[in-house]
Amino acid sequence: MTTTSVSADAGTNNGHAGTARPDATPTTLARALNMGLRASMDRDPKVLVMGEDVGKLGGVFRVTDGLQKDFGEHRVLDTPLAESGIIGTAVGLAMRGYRPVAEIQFDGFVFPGFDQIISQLAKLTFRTQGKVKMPVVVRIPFGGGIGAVEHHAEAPESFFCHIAGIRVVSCSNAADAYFMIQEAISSDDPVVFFEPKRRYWEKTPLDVASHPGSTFSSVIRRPGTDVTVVSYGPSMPVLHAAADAAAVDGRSLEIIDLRTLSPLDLDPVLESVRRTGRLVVVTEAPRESSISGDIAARVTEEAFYSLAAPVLRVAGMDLPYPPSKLEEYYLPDLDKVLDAVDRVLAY
Amino acid sequence: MTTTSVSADAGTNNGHAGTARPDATPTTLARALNMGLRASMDRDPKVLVMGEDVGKLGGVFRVTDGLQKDFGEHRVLDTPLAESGIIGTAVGLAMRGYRPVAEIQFDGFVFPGFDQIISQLAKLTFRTQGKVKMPVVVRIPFGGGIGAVEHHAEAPESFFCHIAGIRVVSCSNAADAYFMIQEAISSDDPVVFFEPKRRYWEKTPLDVASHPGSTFSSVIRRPGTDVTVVSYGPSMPVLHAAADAAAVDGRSLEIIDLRTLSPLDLDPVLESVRRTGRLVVVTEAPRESSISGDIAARVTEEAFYSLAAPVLRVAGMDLPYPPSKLEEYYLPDLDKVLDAVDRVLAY
Amino acid sequence: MVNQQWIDSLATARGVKERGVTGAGATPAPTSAPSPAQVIAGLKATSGGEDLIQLLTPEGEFTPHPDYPLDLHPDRFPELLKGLYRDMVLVRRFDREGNALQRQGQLSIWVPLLGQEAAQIGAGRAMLPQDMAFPSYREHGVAWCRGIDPTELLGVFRGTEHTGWDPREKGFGGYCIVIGNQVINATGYAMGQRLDGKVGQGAQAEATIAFFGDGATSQGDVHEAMVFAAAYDSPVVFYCQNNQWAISEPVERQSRIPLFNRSRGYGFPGMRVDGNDVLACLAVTQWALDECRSGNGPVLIEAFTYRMDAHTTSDDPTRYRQADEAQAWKLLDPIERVKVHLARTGMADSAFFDEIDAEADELAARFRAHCVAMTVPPPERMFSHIYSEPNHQIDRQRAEFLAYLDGFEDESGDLA
Amino acid sequence: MVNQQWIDSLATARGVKERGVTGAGATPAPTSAPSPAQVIAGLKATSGGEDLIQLLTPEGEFTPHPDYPLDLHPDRFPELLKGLYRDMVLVRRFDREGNALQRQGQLSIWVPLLGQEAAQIGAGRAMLPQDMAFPSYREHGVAWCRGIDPTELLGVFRGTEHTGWDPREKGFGGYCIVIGNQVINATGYAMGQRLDGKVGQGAQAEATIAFFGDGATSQGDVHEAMVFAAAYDSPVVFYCQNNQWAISEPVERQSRIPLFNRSRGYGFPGMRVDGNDVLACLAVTQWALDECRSGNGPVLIEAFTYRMDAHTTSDDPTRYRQADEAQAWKLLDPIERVKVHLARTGMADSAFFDEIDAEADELAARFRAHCVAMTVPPPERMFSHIYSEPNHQIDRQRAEFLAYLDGFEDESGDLA
Ligand SMILES: Cc1ncc(C[n+]2csc(CCOP(=O)(O)OP(=O)(O)O)c2C)c(N)n1
Ligand SMILES: Cc1ncc(C[n+]2csc(CCOP(=O)(O)OP(=O)(O)O)c2C)c(N)n1
Ligand SMILES: [Mg+2]
Ligand SMILES: [Mg+2]
Repeated sequence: MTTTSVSADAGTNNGHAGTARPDATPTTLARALNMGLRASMDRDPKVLVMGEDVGKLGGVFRVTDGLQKDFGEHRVLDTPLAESGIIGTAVGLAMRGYRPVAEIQFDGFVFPGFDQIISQLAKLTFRTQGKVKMPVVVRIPFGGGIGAVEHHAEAPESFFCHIAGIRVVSCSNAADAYFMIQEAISSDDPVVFFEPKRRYWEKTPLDVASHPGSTFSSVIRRPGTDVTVVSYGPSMPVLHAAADAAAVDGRSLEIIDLRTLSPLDLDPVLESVRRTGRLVVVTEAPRESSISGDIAARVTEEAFYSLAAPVLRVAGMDLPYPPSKLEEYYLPDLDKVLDAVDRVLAY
Repeated sequence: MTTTSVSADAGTNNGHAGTARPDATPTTLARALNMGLRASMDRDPKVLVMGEDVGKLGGVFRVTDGLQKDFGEHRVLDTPLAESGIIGTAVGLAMRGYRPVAEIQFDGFVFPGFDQIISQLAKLTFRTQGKVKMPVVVRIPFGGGIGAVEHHAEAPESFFCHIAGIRVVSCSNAADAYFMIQEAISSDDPVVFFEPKRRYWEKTPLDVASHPGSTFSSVIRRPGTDVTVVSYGPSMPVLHAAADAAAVDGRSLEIIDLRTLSPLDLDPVLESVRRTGRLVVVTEAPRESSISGDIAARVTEEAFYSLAAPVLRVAGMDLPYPPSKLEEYYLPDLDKVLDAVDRVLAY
Repeated sequence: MVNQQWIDSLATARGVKERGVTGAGATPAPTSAPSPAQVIAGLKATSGGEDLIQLLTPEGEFTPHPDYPLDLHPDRFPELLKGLYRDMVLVRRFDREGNALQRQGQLSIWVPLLGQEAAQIGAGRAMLPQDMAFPSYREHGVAWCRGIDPTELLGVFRGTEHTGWDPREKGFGGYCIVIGNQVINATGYAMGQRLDGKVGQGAQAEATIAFFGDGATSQGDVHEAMVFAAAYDSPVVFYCQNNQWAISEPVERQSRIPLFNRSRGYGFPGMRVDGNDVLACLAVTQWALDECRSGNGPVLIEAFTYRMDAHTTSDDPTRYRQADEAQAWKLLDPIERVKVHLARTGMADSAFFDEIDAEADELAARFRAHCVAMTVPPPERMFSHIYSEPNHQIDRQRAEFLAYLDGFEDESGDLA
Repeated sequence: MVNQQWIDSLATARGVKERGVTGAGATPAPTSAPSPAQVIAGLKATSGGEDLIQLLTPEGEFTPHPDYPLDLHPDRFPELLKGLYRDMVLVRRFDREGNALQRQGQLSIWVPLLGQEAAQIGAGRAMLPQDMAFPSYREHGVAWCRGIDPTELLGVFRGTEHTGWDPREKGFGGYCIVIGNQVINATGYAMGQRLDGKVGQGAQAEATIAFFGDGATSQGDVHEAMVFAAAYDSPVVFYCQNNQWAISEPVERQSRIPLFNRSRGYGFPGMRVDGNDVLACLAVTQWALDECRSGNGPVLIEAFTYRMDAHTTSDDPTRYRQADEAQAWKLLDPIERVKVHLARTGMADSAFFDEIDAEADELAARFRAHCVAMTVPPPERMFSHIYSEPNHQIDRQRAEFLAYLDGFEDESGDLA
């Protein structure tokens, strides 16, 4: 089950398909995040970066490379090895007026900090009726496909989409990475920021002067007429490859990148589904009680008469993430998306 | 917004509506759980009960009352105040051959133990390809409507339904409580066992000699023809009240109690929806990325042509649980269910 | 195959067991652990042992402590003690009123602090205005010291709101129900104080104090709070009110040695103070906050006290402890010893005591009146301040909900 | 408003700072903490200080320890030491082979134990067959002692499986990746040993040993493991391999005092052993396991050692530590000192050393051959043993998946 080589994500800054802007430079997603963190730290002395190995090492994926050297150990903190401690102290720092950007080293290691996220980070603003704000960003490298050992390749975003009081977002190209991390940091809401680690080294165009306005909205990456296909972060290149392959068979797929997973910006999806009548939702997260089920249920409820077929899902199976030599069987890929397109068109 | 008084859940042991069996005794749900725990401990010396205040005090809801007196401090353990420690030591005890029944005192306090549940309890059997079994039950009193302070009235079951490797069940009457807790304890799978705390003191018939076979399946509590209404645990009385009220308007609701939330037993639901063409899912859990969305998405996918209307959901709003004086506005009640029935019939 | 050795070991108050082993950390010789028989009889360790720091004995005799001075001019001592007496009497009075209001259905629940007045007032009065406190749910006495009117505590127990004050304005966090959570948040706040340059010698120097119980010491969050505070020399006092019980579990269930020793595992000072001696609590907490303010944080204080009443109004202590235990602790009452000292030394006459009692009754009456008059907030309060930024999903669900409610007014409800 | 005081404090190796304060737990006077300059220069604390328990010096001189005897007849000492030498050489050899296999793309990752052979073989050989070990992911040396063939370790690093052995059969748990998780599971297992009556004087008495690193000591799970073990007197040895680093963070980041002191906060013994001295690790671990077996558990052992290689093959230590640090620790090599002692005392001749090296090469060759020949498991392995009971959802998703795969064979795939 080899995946055909996928083209770089053809998305551009403002979400309009088409050629890259003249002064956009091909930039890796990791580099774009580093530039975005740096821009936020330059702008606001209250912005801190904290986590395991984020300072001297520059992070296990080098996303925070050079920040401690430039901003000092008092703003880029290598923390003791304890995720509840990292999130819990970030909450306290935020109460003091700081804007901490906490890093969870890999998706599977967010769970020791889950209690502080759901019981304090997500609830303090409501608990105090707005007197306490939680401008905290929790960065989590997530998703599979990197041949790693257990707990290093999971997609836990559905858990956080079920928690009221926090925003959940995911970037899928360098431009979004650069602008979304800054928007997350400047937001007074707590934001869980999912980074598709498999794509950290993919280059896509970034024009730092493009000022795209809010990047937390859904965006049509590629217009189409027959089937609407929706995803975010890690799976976006798969969708573009599927659209290319489908075009060869004369089928036009409309590709939408959600960017925000909670609160979902469903209007562009509904508008598209009302045109195409068919929707496929693609995520790496397991199927059961997940964000993919929520999208299917809400689109069906709000666009029932437009649907020519049920919303189909290409999602992880309801299994613990498999050993890495089998992960390509588990992950959504080109063939699975094309198969779903076939089936949704068969109704 | 006062809720009309709800009749006791008319469910009986074998899931067939109808009068109580001759030798069935009206029993509170809490008492039935106590009797079920006792029966399991009598049968198997490896069964332990552990948690905060479960021993000498008999549990804050008295569900474990008298067990320490009868079985000793070595089988009913009052533990230090640490949920990761409770679940983590239960995992170790299970590796040693014991069958621990761990109590989480209130739903909001499961999250410090969330990491041990998702990273160890749910994955050890797959990790060791079956060489290690995890016959652990995690009991969680859940749901609202008891006028309590924060973190004491939440419905966190969707989180656990998203975790592969554990079963998630919920009892809604004394008979199910008695038999399901024993089935959970004797199962070699880890089971998260949700108890509707608002209904601990409601009496329903219990016949300990009825041997109902597996209680982990969905069950039709009340046959009907117009609309299928599905729920579990805390909301079941609301559904029965709605069915009674709807009958007055000449509308016949089919009431289904899921009992198992993961893996979902959807066949009875699909069979029913293929007859009625309309489905309403009722849960206290927030709507976003939840079990209610998953049920709606799967039923739509598998019974698309039978649906005369989209699956509608009566769920908690996507808010932190409100202060108790406002909880009745938040919780699914008779009026909300009847309103959903109206709307699903309006398509 | 019953394991008798285990059963015996559980039933006894191991507190401290002679280990007869070498190596650092071998459990120190038992100081004041009650005998197994005593524990079974419910007579808990009423004496704090040699390590107990005490200035005012249960009988009202005062001796200053060489290491923990009360930093004030001796002439102002009577005024200080009378003030502390007033604090404790008034706090106990509205706490009793809270219990009564719950019994009469005016509150869903009340969390009594009976017996812990000295531990809370002592620590509360040790704080400077710029300091920050992180409470659990029982710290009504500390709230009092931070200028939070008792009526502001009612909402959380009546079920109308979660926090009735502005934490930064009062220097007192909202009540925290999840055991241990607030302790790691306190360390983070203290890290922020240091980052702001507020640790050092200046008059503006700040410190933080986290309040938690004996049961909370078992939580991972309290451990990680101490690890981070030691790693960053954070100006935070970990103030553990060991009231001997975590609902139905005795402190021996959480630790085999006195809790103040916990700091020895992290390398910062820890001391046990007589939690029923308001002067000792004041002096030791002042010292600890000053240590933190000057950069020598963190510090652990174990206030050795007793939970005289039930865990909450929904608890029944007769199921797990002996009445004679409470009797023994009554002899160590935190208010009684101050009254005896004030009367014996002539610092205060009966008129003073009567005046305080009258003021207490007035406070209780105002507290009650406010409670019974409290209204239920409007239902859309459920949607307020979930986020700090505009949120289309919240707006939509609010609109749908209000439309649904309107439906009941004109009987044509429509829940989108 | 830059906080210079804070910046200085972070950059220095506070290790232990003179506190000049009263009260129990005041940080003990610094014993062997490296000077700030030393740390900045990357020269870590290469000496374990006075508390270090050592039997065999880096130069190969052996002196028995009064408190920690090697319970064997002196005549059998040469055989013991030669066996330990062989263990360490073979383990180091296949560990080096693992590194090489990763470099050649045969493994996704390898986690080297270079430098920690003595800490692992000493503890591994101290265990009795009936004891149980809970490893993290670096304990290849302990696995060796528990009869797990090195090839059984390959699956987890090649990505073909998560655990290649039966934990109960080998008395060695599966590798645990989430830092700290296995330590609380170990306490639970030890509680079960006591419940089974296996704690006491009999020959069948059992104990458990949990392996974790210096970074892990900051996790809440390790704290709660110690709280529960102290509460239930559980027969568990907490064996911390302080190899000075948690990926790029020095141990000073986790604790300001030597880690063995952590047990003083819970009331059980803790000691620091020279983690590069296989005899000291054997003697101290034997003593600790016996203490636990007889009912005096738990015990904390800090094996003071050094991670000679990178954290894993995906790590680059040159970004965070000085090369001269590794040079300093080379002088304390765990294998070299045994070789010197065996040679100087005439217990072993060059033939013996050559024989061991040959055996090591054979092992490495078998290890390599097994690895390169390893096949990818069939895809439906993803569905196997998710649950122990029949599961209709798993069966259905397996059937759908296999049907989907078949579709590719006859090009008419149908994913239900
Ligand atoms: C994480 C968590 N687990 C359980 C509870 C339920 N609970 C509330 S108070 C309490 C006992 C707390 O005892 P202690 O820490 O000694 O404080 P005290 O109430 O005695 O002041 C428990 C178990 C909780 N609030 N949070
Ligand atoms: C909960 C969790 N957080 C983070 C990680 C990532 N991680 C893997 S190893 C490691 C450092 C562990 O250091 P230490 O405990 O000293 O063990 P060592 O690797 O040095 O043997 C980290 C941060 C993890 N595996 N688990
Ligand atoms: Mg207490
Ligand atoms: Mg280490």
